Amino acid sequence: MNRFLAYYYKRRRSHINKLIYSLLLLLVLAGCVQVENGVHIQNDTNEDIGKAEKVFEDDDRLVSAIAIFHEKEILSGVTVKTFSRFHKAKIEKELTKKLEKHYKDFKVTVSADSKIIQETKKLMDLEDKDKFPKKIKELKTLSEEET
Amino acid sequence: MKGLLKFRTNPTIAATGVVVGPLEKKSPFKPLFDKVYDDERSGQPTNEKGHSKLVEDACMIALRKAGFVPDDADFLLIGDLVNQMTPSNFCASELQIPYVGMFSACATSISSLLTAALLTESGMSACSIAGASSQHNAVERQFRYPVEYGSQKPETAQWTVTAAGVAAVTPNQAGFPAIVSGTIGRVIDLGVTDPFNMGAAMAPAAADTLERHLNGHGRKVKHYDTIITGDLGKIGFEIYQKLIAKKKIETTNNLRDAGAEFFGDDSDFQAGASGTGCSAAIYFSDVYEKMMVGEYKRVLLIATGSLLSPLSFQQGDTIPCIAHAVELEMK
Amino acid sequence: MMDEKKYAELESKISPKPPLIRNLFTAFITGGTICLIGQGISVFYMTYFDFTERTASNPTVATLIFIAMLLTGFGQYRKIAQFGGAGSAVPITGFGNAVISAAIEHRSEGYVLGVGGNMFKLAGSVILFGVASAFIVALIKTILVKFGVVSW
Amino acid sequence: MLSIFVTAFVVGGLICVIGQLLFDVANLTPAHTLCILVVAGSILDGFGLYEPLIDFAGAGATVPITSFGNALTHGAMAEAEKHGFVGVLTGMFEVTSSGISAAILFGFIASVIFRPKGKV
Repeated sequence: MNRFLAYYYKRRRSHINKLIYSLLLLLVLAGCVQVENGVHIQNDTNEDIGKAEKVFEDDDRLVSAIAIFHEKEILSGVTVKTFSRFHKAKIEKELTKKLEKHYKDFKVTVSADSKIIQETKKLMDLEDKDKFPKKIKELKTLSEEET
Repeated sequence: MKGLLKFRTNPTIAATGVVVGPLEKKSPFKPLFDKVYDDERSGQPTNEKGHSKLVEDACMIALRKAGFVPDDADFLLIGDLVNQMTPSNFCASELQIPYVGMFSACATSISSLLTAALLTESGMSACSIAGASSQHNAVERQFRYPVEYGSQKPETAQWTVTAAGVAAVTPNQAGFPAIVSGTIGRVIDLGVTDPFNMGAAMAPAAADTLERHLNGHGRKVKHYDTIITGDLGKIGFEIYQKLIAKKKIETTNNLRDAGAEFFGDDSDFQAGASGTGCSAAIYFSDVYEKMMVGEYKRVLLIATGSLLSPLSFQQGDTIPCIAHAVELEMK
Repeated sequence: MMDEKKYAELESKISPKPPLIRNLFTAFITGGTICLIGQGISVFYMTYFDFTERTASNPTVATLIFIAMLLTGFGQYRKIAQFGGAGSAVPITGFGNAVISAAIEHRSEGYVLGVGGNMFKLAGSVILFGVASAFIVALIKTILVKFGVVSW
Repeated sequence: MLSIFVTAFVVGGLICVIGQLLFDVANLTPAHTLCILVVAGSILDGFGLYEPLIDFAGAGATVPITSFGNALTHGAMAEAEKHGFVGVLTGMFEVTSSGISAAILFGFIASVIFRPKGKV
């Protein structure tokens, strides 16, 4: 009986060890990657972007923020701190309100969704300015989509 | 006491046939099995048909070894665990031997052997085929979950084997193990409800039958070369030994359990093997061989069965259990 | 004859208890790994397709169930489950495994009565309780909103 | 970006630990455990707590079966918000879960191509 149990545990433990190593490796890898911090705003309008910069910088729940001012649209993607992700929806709403207060004529979209951030970054690198309105519209509908 | 059988004419087991599935190759008893299938359905399209083929093969092997053809056999007394015992029924339909389905769950190997001995003793049977079988996939899907369903089996769980074991019982012939006495078990239910701990449910039945057999026939444990239980498994076997000690039955180290030994120490099978075919396969291979070569002179076989259905345990009922015993002697 | 209570004592003394700490640990590792793979798949869908964090969960779940189908079909999911316990049963792959294993098993009774009739043999209760509780929770919330106790 | 992988692993793992506790300590069958978790997901969504968990843990919250209760409840509540009591009912017929459709589809495909194997 005891021999049987000992064998059982020995076999199981080797499985667990393998898993622990892969888990540790994963954590190390996760720690090595640098996060791009700070605020980047691309301004295609004559509006003063200082107020927007201040809104983003003052919010200590944010890790980074990017925004595009184009015609009458503000499209912004923000990365929030790990534990602030619980309040992602609230943060999005608050930031939208603050920006709308500062830029009354603009339609503001703030999203903490990584897809929106990624796409906004791509948009910033885009040379062809004519495509901007269409792309911004696409991203706005994407950010409003529910499951 | 009731339920005791004594055979004056000593019917003998003239031959046995044991056929198993592919996984049972892992068993240390593999060299003793007559036929091992590489396909878990024995080459048939469904599990149940494969099951049927398994029994049929075992019967044919036993008959051939005893020098008979199916037409010579008077009675076919076999059983299994599948609903209404269809695999045994289809086997009987193939063999065309007059047939009575036997059911004592995993104790069927012994209940059918005892019935065959009674028929032989009465002089109405020159050759009876008695045995039992089980097929893992067919039993598992009926009693537990689909075969591929992932559920964590506890250490107390037992693995239903794919095996069929049958014996050809004839009137007394010299040089073969003789059936000298037997004890029909009573249903014992001590309130175990866990279908993953069958060994614990069956252990009291085995201990009860052992006690009744020893008292009823005036035997001592040391009278036997071995007393081998059916499929209590590693945990059930431990409980059974404790129960015997509590009953103040003097034991030597001659206790064995077919379920606990079937797969050796392989932990993939948790507490060991179970199923109707488990006890039948070990009794009619290992034990029978050892008696034939004279290693064992007197043995007591106690097959245990848990008489539950998927419905009964889902409705929260306890697991009623039974154990039948048969004493074999090499004269 | 022994009574039931005494026997239960004896039985529980001898029957090994499930190794709780080990089981919890393996469940954590297995469940965590499945979710980690899920996250990887959802990042894939977000990067290469038009899915947001919110909408990526649908294709992710479908992909995981597809993987569960392969593992179940090749007889591997059972082994993962023996190791991981709830770690493999609780993720949606476990739900998939329950449906798929029943479907494979009952193929021998035909597609209509076998596969169709038994597919949700194990997983049906999850759907029942999911839908029923969704209805009740939504109803209670609607009542509470109507009475002004909470807002949406 | 990578922290979501860590939170997914930890949260997903912890939900499974709750499941394992229900298995081993409360002695429930897998089916009972899954039903309890689905109802728990549904109730959490009623309190508006499940969506933040998804924001926090990503797949760690959408992959466990609890998200199934959340998805159904969320759909029903979204309809109820628009149409009131009628919405609760109509919402029930609109909500679906990709989990169910995927399981049905792949279950059917599997039944065509695979056969059960009983090997350890």
